[in-house]
Amino acid sequence: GGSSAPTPMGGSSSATSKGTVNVFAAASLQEAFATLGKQFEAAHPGTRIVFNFGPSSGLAQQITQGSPADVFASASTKNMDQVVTAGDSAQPTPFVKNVMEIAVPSANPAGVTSLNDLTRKNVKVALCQPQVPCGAAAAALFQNAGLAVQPVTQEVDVKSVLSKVTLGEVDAGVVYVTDVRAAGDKVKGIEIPTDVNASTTYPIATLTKAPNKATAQAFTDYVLSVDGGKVLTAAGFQKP
Amino acid sequence: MTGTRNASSTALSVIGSLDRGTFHLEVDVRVEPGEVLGVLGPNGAGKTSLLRAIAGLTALTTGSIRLGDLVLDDADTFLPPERRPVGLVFQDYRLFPHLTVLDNVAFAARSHGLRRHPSRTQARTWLDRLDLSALAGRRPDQLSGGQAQRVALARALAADPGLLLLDEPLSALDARTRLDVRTELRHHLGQFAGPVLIVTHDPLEAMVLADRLLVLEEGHPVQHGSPAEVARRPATQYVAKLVGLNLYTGTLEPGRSGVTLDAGGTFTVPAQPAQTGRVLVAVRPSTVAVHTERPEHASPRNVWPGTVSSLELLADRVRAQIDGRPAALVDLTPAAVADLELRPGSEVWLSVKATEVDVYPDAP
Amino acid sequence: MTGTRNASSTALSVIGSLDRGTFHLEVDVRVEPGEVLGVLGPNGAGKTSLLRAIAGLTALTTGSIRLGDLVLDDADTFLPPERRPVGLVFQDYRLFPHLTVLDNVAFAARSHGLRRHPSRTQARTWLDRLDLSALAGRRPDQLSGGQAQRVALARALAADPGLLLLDEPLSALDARTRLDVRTELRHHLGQFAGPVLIVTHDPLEAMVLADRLLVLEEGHPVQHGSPAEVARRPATQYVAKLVGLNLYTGTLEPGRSGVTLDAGGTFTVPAQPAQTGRVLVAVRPSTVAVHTERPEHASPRNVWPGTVSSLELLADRVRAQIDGRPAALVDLTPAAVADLELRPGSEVWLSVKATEVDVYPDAP
Amino acid sequence: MPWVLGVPATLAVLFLLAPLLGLLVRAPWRDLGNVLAESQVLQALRLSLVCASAATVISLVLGVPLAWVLARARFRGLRLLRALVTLPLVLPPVVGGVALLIAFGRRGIVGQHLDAWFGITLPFTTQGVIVAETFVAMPFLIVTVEGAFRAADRGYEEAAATLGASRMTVFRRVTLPLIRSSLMAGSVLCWARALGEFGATITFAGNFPGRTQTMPIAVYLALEQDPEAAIALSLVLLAVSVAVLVGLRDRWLRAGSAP
Amino acid sequence: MPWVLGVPATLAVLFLLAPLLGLLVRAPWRDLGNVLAESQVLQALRLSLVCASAATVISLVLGVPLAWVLARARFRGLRLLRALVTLPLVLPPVVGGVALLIAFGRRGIVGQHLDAWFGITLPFTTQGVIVAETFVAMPFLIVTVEGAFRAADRGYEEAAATLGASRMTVFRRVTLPLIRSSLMAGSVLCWARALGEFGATITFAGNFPGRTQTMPIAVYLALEQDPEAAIALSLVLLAVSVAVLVGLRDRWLRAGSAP
Ligand SMILES: Nc1ncnc2c1ncn2[C@@H]1O[C@H](COP(=O)(O)OP(=O)(O)OP(=O)(O)O)[C@@H](O)[C@H]1O
Ligand SMILES: Nc1ncnc2c1ncn2[C@@H]1O[C@H](COP(=O)(O)OP(=O)(O)OP(=O)(O)O)[C@@H](O)[C@H]1O
Ligand SMILES: [Mg+2]
Ligand SMILES: [Mg+2]
Repeated sequence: GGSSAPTPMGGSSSATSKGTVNVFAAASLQEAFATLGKQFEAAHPGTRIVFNFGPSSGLAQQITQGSPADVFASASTKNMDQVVTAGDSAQPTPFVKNVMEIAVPSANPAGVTSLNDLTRKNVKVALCQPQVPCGAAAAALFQNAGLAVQPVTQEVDVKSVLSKVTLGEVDAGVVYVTDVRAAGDKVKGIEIPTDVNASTTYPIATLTKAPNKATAQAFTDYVLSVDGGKVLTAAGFQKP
Repeated sequence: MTGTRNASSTALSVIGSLDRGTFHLEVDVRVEPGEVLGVLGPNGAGKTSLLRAIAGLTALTTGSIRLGDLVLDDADTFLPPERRPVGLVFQDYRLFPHLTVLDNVAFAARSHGLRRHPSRTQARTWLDRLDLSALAGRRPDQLSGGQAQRVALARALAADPGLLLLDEPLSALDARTRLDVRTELRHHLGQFAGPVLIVTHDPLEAMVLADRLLVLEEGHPVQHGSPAEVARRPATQYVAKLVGLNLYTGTLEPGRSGVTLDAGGTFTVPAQPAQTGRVLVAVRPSTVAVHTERPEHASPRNVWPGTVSSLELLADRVRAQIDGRPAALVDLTPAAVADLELRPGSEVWLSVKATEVDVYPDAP
Repeated sequence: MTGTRNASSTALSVIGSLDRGTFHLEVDVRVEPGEVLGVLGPNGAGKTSLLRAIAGLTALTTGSIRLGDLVLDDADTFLPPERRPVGLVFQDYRLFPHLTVLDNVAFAARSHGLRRHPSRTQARTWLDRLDLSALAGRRPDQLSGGQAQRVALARALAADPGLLLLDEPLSALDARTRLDVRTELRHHLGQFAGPVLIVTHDPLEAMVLADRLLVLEEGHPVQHGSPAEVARRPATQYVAKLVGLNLYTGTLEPGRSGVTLDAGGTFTVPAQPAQTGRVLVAVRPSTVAVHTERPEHASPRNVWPGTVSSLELLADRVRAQIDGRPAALVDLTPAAVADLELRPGSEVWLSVKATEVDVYPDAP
Repeated sequence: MPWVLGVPATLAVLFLLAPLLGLLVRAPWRDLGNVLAESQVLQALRLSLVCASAATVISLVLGVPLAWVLARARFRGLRLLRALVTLPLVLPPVVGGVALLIAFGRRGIVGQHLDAWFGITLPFTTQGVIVAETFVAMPFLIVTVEGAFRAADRGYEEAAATLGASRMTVFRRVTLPLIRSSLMAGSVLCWARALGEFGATITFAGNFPGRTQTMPIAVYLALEQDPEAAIALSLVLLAVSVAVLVGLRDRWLRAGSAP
Repeated sequence: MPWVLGVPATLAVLFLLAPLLGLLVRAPWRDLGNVLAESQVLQALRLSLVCASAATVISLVLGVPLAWVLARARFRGLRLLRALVTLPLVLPPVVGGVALLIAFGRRGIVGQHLDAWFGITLPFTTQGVIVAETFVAMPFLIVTVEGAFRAADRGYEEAAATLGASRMTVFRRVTLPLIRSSLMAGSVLCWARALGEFGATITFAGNFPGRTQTMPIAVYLALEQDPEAAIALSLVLLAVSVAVLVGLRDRWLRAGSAP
């Protein structure tokens, strides 16, 4: 595989940019990618970006089982690696990273103000399971900070952590910045100092067997471009 | 457990009406404790409906059902079936398909809280009594029709009810078993302190088992009385057929000793009866004589011609159906049929003595 | 559609055995086209089982069932019920609960591919014939017992089968309807080209409807013959009870005109019959005379003492059960009972003329 | 009504309805209009109804005969087969989706032949959604109907056979009508399960608006963005299914008044 | 067997079993030992079986009476109630979990009182898992059993009443045994659905090994890590449930030979 002719940013469409591109993207990219898709279609008339949003693991399964995907944007390197191992992708590129934040219910009943508060006995904390990216990141940042936090639950994904916080079932949870932003005023975010904070990296790749490889690569490049970066940053993502 | 339910050996009275779909039943009947009321009537007359009302399976539309002082059903009260001291043998048996014969019979005792073992012991004595012990372990789908019916009877009797309702309890039994069970039933009914209603289509059975008969037709009682009365003076054609009599309707005019029959012809009757007007005339088939020629000088006052329409060999006699005015059923010996060379189509003369003719007023 | 199934108006033959649980049935019977075989027997004798085997609902264990040349069941073949030209009226009716009466009767025609409308028209004529038209729109749970039975009969007849099996088809009918339906049935059976088997517990019905009778007891045929033969010379106590005869077993020794009864006593019999050895002795209840004192100079040669154990009023006579050696049933007129002042416990003498006694060999 | 039945019945109702009430209370009633106005929602709703109904029809066509066989046939391995058929119930839906991909995916055991011979590919198509929903929901129908076949009174079938009805006619005109109420119950379970199906569908058929995005998937995506919108969407789904169930089911049940 | 039934029945079997076969083919048989050796797996399996069984028992205790009421009682709103009870079937499981939190969570409508008055908190506890599974699975039991109650022959109940059996006795000794096979079917559906339940459980009860981590959750986590291990885990779950179903169900069905 490998990238073919680089596509010019914006401007006129290249001869190769047309047809439909199937983009398999992690559900957390939904809003940002929808915007990117519209922008790309506008810039390249005759192209159509079709998204298949879902859990990264499920998308990876679909791809390795032969689904006609052109681009895969994963929320974890692990799922991307599964696709690489299966020979469906050669060169994934990290395109954003997502850092962690403490989320507390807007009333903040336990009065959590810092990372240290999470170790208090009467503070119920929800984390992600260490096997999933957000859990790995949380484990890393607690290690960086030298804290031992005993959660009441290890959720399978970050949304579950967030809904526990939203509904007040727990007093605090460790989630991505993007999630706090998306949840609006129902939760309050408490920033984690950059020196201890951890992140997860989102890789993107054009797939080896992409039916519409040229346009697919054009979209991947667009995501990696400056314009694409703006959209992603607006959603709370950080540069990798 | 026994003895508690049938404490009330008091009279049953049912007055009122009920409706099932378009069918309407009116009744007014009283059954004394220890009395057996036979309920007769054509199919669809409402016999089963009456029993259902007494058992509490169908509510009366109007009226009341009482057992002594206990109100089972009236405008204010409706005692549910399980609280009525009633035993009912269903026309279609309704044995519990998931229970063995033994447990079917033990069901009532179990329902009243008796433990498994004693209730089964008690059920066994009932099975013994009705000669069903060999079937104790069978399930209902492994029984023949007659066996199932006997089990249903045992199940109802074993409940030791204060009031017994039997809906054609012997119809599926073979002749011999029927005699045995009838004897057992009569024996049991004799000892039974409460009122009993028994529905049957077998006139003999009704005569043997019942103290009094109630005849229903189309939801209305049409006759009511002792078996002998009903047998002697049937009120309707249905009852007459049932007891095997010829019945004619007619008019008796004052000052005359002859009844003008609606079906044609006139009957001379014995002494001038008290009443005049609409009457019924009953004639026993065995009292009708058949002649191949007009009996000129014979004593019978009632003589009329007819045509044999059919002959039927019964056990020890031949029943001839004679068309004429009026038509009649006649019982003959096989020898007589041979002597007279009767066959369908034969022209005959019938005669009956005035003294053999029973005349009585037609109920309104 | 009609006419196709009953094409084979040929004889039915059933030879073989079948097993249901612990019950074992042996049969060897042939029914000619147009012939009506009445099947009698006590409850659990295997009557329903026989019909089930013929209908294909139970397979024979050994033997074969043939309808003319058509093998219904043998070692190699088993024709499933739907391919047998058989109509069966079940003892428990089995009307389809989800269909109206009309559609129940139209079922067979519909199954043979007739469209809804013509099949209903055809069904209506059957309902008319059995006087059921008023019930056409009802569902089975809205019928009385007798109505349901009549519908079941109509349903089987409407299938226009080549072979008709009727399992107590009239048991739930009231006396009058029974006569009507019996007449209709006899009429239909008269026109019916194929063999017919009819199970009944009513001896009268058997006599009226059947050309020949087969009596089963405990899974074995015990008697077989014309109604008159069976009625005159019953082979077993069951049959004797059924036809209302006294039956005694005994031994006839060569050179003597008296039968030594197993139940005690000796009977003088008419002319010396040809055979000797084990014999059956049949005595009609109406031929037994009752005396309150020993009839010294009377002609009857058979005189013995007894005790009245019960009296039962039948329609026009009284049936007395007399204990003695042998015991006997005796039919009397009510007048005679009154004259002799009979009541249970009365000591009496019985007599019967030698000419009224029927002696015949006991089948092995 | 005996209290021994009334009390637990009431508890059951309270237990089942409390969470639904909760949803009603928390629902963003003011936003409901906006949520519904999104064309994608109506599209997803339509797709959900169509696919769930198609899955139910397929389940009826294939599952009822299988239930009959499981209830009536006698052969070795029947007990095992009966248990195997219930497995899709136990399989976590996502794994069910993976299994479907392995079997019917483009490179799947069966799927590769479907593709090569007939040019049929199931994943990421509306047919794929129907396949996934059928896989998950059919066992509910089978198990329910099998229980009913097992309990049905065989006497009526015998009667029908003596009236000359072939096995098929007996099945169609007698057996099926006799178990009508269980057939209805099974269909309701099957339809409802298919309507709510999420895991297997998203794994096998993906999430393409208008093609494979059913309501539950739309709800899942909404949950990522805006949980309240997800509640609103769920309520829409519930309302529609109540309407369908009340309307359809009672009509059916009344059509042939209970035996 | 008529082919009109045999053919679709065979198709149904093939359709349902192909994906399971697929799983078997792709399963990492060599690693199976390792996967099973992990203590967490056995823990999760035990927890799954315990919770699914508990949910089934609760569903029987509460759901069977409710089914009876729905089938037999006559009151206004019955039709609506009947439809409402089936809603948890339609609700996407995750939303179901959210609804449960709103109702029975720490701050939930009912939950806050449970907490304040009895000190009971359900989320993040094993009891919470059972509640979530019951909520999702009970409707299956209710719908199945209701259909059977509706079809049962009332004649036997009448007979029992005339023998003096109270409503309760009739229910226990006549009605329930008569619908035995549908009761069994409903229980199997309920148990299997509870065993496979994932979405509502994870949302309401969370995931904590040994306390709330059931097999489906373990499978889901394994999917993130190592899809083959997930398949292995699923197979373990399937094997155990086949064993339970074959063992238990046929014993029950044989106990009281079919009517
Ligand atoms: N559920 C019902 N709906 C409508 N009509 C009914 C219903 N049940 C019974 N009937 C009708 O009521 C009438 C009386 O029925 P019932 O069962 O009392 O008759 P019966 O005297 O017992 O007759 P049989 O001797 O045939 O058993 C019949 O005409 C019957 O068709
Ligand atoms: N499924 C079965 N399993 C075991 N025994 C059975 C089964 N079905 C019938 N039997 C027995 O077989 C015998 C014959 O039954 P069948 O129904 O043929 O009797 P029947 O002559 O029709 O009697 P009835 O006059 O009472 O109807 C009975 O003793 C019955 O208990
Ligand atoms: Mg009746
Ligand atoms: Mg029989």
